[in-house]
Amino acid sequence: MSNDTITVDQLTDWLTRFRDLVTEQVSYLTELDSAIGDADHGSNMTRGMGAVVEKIHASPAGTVDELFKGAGMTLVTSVGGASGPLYGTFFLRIGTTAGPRTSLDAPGLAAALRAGLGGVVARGKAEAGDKTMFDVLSPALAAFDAAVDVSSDLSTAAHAAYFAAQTGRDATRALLARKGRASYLGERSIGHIDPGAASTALLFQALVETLGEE
Amino acid sequence: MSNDTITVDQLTDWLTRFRDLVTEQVSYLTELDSAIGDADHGSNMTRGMGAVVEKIHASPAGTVDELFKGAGMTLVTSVGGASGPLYGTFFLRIGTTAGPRTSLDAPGLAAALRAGLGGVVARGKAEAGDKTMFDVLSPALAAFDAAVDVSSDLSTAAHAAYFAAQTGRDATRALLARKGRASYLGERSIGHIDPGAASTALLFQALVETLGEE
Amino acid sequence: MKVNQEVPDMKKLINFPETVLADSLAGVAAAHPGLRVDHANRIIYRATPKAAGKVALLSGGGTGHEPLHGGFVGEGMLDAACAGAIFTSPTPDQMLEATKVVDRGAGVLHIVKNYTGDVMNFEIGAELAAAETGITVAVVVVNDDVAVEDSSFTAGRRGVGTTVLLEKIVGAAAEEGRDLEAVAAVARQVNESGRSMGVALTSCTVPSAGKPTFELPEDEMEIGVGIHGEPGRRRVPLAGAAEVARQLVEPILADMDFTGAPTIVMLNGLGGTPLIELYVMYAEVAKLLDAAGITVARSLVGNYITALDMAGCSVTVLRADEDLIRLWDAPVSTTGMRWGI
Amino acid sequence: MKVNQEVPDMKKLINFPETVLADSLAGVAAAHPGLRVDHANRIIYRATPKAAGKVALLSGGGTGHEPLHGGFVGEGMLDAACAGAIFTSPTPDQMLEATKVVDRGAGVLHIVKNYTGDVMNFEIGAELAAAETGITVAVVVVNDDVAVEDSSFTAGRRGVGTTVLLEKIVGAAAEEGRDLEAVAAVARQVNESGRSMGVALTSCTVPSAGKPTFELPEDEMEIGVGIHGEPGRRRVPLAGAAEVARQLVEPILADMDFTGAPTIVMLNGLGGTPLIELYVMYAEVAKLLDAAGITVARSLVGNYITALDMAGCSVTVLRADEDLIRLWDAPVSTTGMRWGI
Ligand SMILES: Nc1ncnc2c1ncn2[C@@H]1O[C@H](COP(=O)(O)OP(=O)(O)O)[C@@H](O)[C@H]1O
Ligand SMILES: Nc1ncnc2c1ncn2[C@@H]1O[C@H](COP(=O)(O)OP(=O)(O)O)[C@@H](O)[C@H]1O
Ligand SMILES: [Mg+2]
Ligand SMILES: [Mg+2]
Ligand SMILES: [Mg+2]
Ligand SMILES: [Mg+2]
Repeated sequence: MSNDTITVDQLTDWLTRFRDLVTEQVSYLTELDSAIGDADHGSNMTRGMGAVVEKIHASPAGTVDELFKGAGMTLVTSVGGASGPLYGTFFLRIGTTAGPRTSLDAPGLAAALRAGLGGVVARGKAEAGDKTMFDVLSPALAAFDAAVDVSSDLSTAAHAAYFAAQTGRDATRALLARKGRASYLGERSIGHIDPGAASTALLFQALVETLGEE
Repeated sequence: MSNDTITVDQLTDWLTRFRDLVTEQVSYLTELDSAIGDADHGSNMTRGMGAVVEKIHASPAGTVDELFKGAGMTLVTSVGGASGPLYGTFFLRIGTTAGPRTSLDAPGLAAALRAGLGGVVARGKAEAGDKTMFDVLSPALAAFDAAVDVSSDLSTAAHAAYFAAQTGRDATRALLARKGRASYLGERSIGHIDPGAASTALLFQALVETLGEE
Repeated sequence: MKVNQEVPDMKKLINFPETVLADSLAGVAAAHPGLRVDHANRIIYRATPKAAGKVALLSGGGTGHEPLHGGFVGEGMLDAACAGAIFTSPTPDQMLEATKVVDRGAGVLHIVKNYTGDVMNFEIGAELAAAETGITVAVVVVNDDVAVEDSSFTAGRRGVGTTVLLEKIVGAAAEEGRDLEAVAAVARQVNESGRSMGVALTSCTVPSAGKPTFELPEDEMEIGVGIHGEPGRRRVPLAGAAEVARQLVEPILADMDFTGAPTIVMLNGLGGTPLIELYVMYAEVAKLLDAAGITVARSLVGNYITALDMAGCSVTVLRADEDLIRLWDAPVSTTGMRWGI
Repeated sequence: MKVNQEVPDMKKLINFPETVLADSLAGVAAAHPGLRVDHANRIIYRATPKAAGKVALLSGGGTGHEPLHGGFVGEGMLDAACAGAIFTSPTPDQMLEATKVVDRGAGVLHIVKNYTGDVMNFEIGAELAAAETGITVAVVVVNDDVAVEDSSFTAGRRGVGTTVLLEKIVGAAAEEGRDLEAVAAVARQVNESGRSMGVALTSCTVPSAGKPTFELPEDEMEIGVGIHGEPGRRRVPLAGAAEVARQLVEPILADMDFTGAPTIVMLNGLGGTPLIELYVMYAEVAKLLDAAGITVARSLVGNYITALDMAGCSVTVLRADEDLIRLWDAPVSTTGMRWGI
């Protein structure tokens, strides 16, 4: 099976799989948020991605931008909190960057994801080491880009990104939070994985599982 | 040592000893009140008898009526709750009945105690089996009277009263409360000793300990 | 009980169990210039007494039910409230003193919740007032709790939520200038027309006891509790708001007919339950009353008569009429209830 | 989470964790005819909009802080409040919709507590309002919590107690007819002049989480908590009220000079602490402020900005001036704060 492009249906599967993963891990995400936040990241992501998938099922998207703009808007209008605008903007920018295509190749997805990250930074002003989802997104996309530079296989890139995402997620444990709720804890934020970092790692796990083996 | 009369000093010791006993047993009394009341009988009795003894120490009583009227008034004005007026009236009536004497013989104390019980009934309208302090006072005074009929020894009478008091106290366990807070529990009041019955048993224990061996 | 350092044994914002009442009265005095606190006698008065010739209202009871009663002292409601130790009736000398101070020449109504201790202490207070002063005292004993069977062989029903509505309505009647007999009649009418029922999800902790009055397993609740942390009538499995509402409203409606008249409904928190849950409960209660054909003319949702930190709530329904609704709407300015001024 | 029967997993008066917000809004609507609830958009409005030509005030935030913000909608205070999921900011479409509805032609002030989520969602809401309507929106972000270090490299300080005082004072300024710029200026002044600090004796339980956010041993408390059940700055041994007051007041006074001006002080309960303890705390706080030479002109003791069922309290001190005191005293008629009307 060729993995040089990813279709709207596959991208839909990606979002659906992400929904499944945050739902399965709802307690884990909330547990992480209990330690350094307000104990709602699991329910926020589950509610948001639940609404996204419900909307896609009601009216399946024909193009990549339709899919991601829809997903982004749904997150923005159904989640609230910090994760709503951040994930929402991430998906919205993916949509606008990808445009009305029906599939993306590896460089196309890489560009769209990078635009998404740009949206997250524009909204949240996070920098590397602030202990946020940025600390997963940024290394994951760097790994994705590096893989795309040497191969057109999306599955390879996704695996590379997921690997970097897991490393990035685990690395947030040692960080002192400077953004988001965890920043209120000061030194006490150290020693806990950031919940948004954990959900973002699930996003790349979902991509890997959607694309299948390399 | 003759025990045919009890002096004001001994009566003062009785009240002091009662203060000591309710203070030692404060948790026990409150525990009983937690089960079927509002968890304050221990602190009510301790506060009240503490005030009584403090007042006696500040200005020792010369006569029996002075002693018990003072004690009664102090209880009425320092306890509140149900036990304040009930114990207060009990002591007040003892005082008025005993009059300005400096000691009481057995029949004299018996009469005073009986008047005290009359005051409790006048205030609280309790009947036998209602699961209140009446169910200790009433059999205890009956035993006291019976002992006084055959002997002038106060210590004997006190022992008889205390024995009946303990029996009366323990018998409240099986009763369904019809007066006081425990009555709100209906059937659930069964199986617990009444806190006021327990403190009244301590009153007779204090009398026994004050008078010494028969 | 640690007496040498100010470290409480329990999760309470207090200094020592013995000083809770005095310390809280100090807070009331510091926070509310509209109130005057007699610390020695533990009485809360209006800073500005009502006009001469008007009936005065005196209530009081054990501490731990805040805002009741001190929070209901002020224009349009009580003239004074006597505070007892926690869950313990105040003493007769307090009632005597307060009666003397609040009387404006038209007599004083004592509002007493039906607990043996409260009834006896107020009774002695009234006896002392009769013996020592020329002040006419009338008494109303509130006994509205349907969880307890009404019987002349027992202590009877407890006074709970209706007390709040009564103090507001009767306060307005006194403020209007009605005489003592008329004011007492309104008080009796309100008492006879109000019914309450409560539920506890947790016990409360009496500071001097230092631990919860009863232990309630995680999956159970007590139905038919009062406001003193005493266990309720029965222990039942924990249920959702709709079912809890049903268990509270049904015995109230079974006890009295509330149809065909405007009602005033209070959804009251017992101290440890946050407002959001009280609103969830009120929604369910309103649905049940509506389904039973009962018209809710006025409502109150919040913590009005509490049991320290107990989690739970109570429902009170009062069968009103035009006069009572008008009195309810009259201006009131207390720390616990305020509108119109 | 049991979804087939209405049996909660925790000691809360709710139906299902998912329906708490909707159910509580139903209760608000049923209890308060003076409010209009848009259930679809989860917005609480005044039933009677203010006069045309006056600036409108919009706030909102996660649910679980009741009475904030919905309880502060009404004459003299907010025009509308957007309700988010529990502890979760509302969404921009809610802010857009509410902004459109409340605008009376003089613009709308958005009152936002400084949390990343709230700031971003209100920001998008304002962007949408700018793009889709001609309504002028001004924004004030409240960040008064001295428990958090102020820094431009972090999310900065949280918005807590000062929000309550701000909504009251700025509401009065809007009601007076001041224009948007002037109203926003008052809002900024209040924010810059208010400081808060909180303590938790217990965690709260988020319904969807089903268990306490953190575990606190019986002999410890969390100092420097916010209003979302997040752990505080440090865990310290449980202390008596006097010592707790010191730990709250000292950092506030260290952060700003409150002498030489009238202050408004709030002793706020976090939801699970009964009023009696708040008064005990207020007495201690008043003593400390007095000793520091600070004049308390007005005070507020009660549950105003809460964290579900958390036991604990917070202190807010606002350095006021004649204008702010006058605005504070102006009539207000909301379910959470009412006087003068
Ligand atoms: N400024 C920011 N930039 C990027 N990510 C952020 C920022 N602030 C918070 N986040 C992310 O959002 C996550 C929290 O999301 P969530 O719990 O759903 O929202 P909230 O904090 O409003 O409760 C954090 O774990 C973090 O990864
Ligand atoms: N009507 C009554 N007659 C006699 N004793 C009573 C009556 N009501 C209550 N008591 C006694 O008072 C005791 C409770 O006292 P206490 O706990 O101090 O007061 P309260 O019930 O007001 O909290 C009961 O255990 C009972 O023995
Ligand atoms: Mg969160
Ligand atoms: Mg008791
Ligand atoms: Mg008591
Ligand atoms: Mg949140």
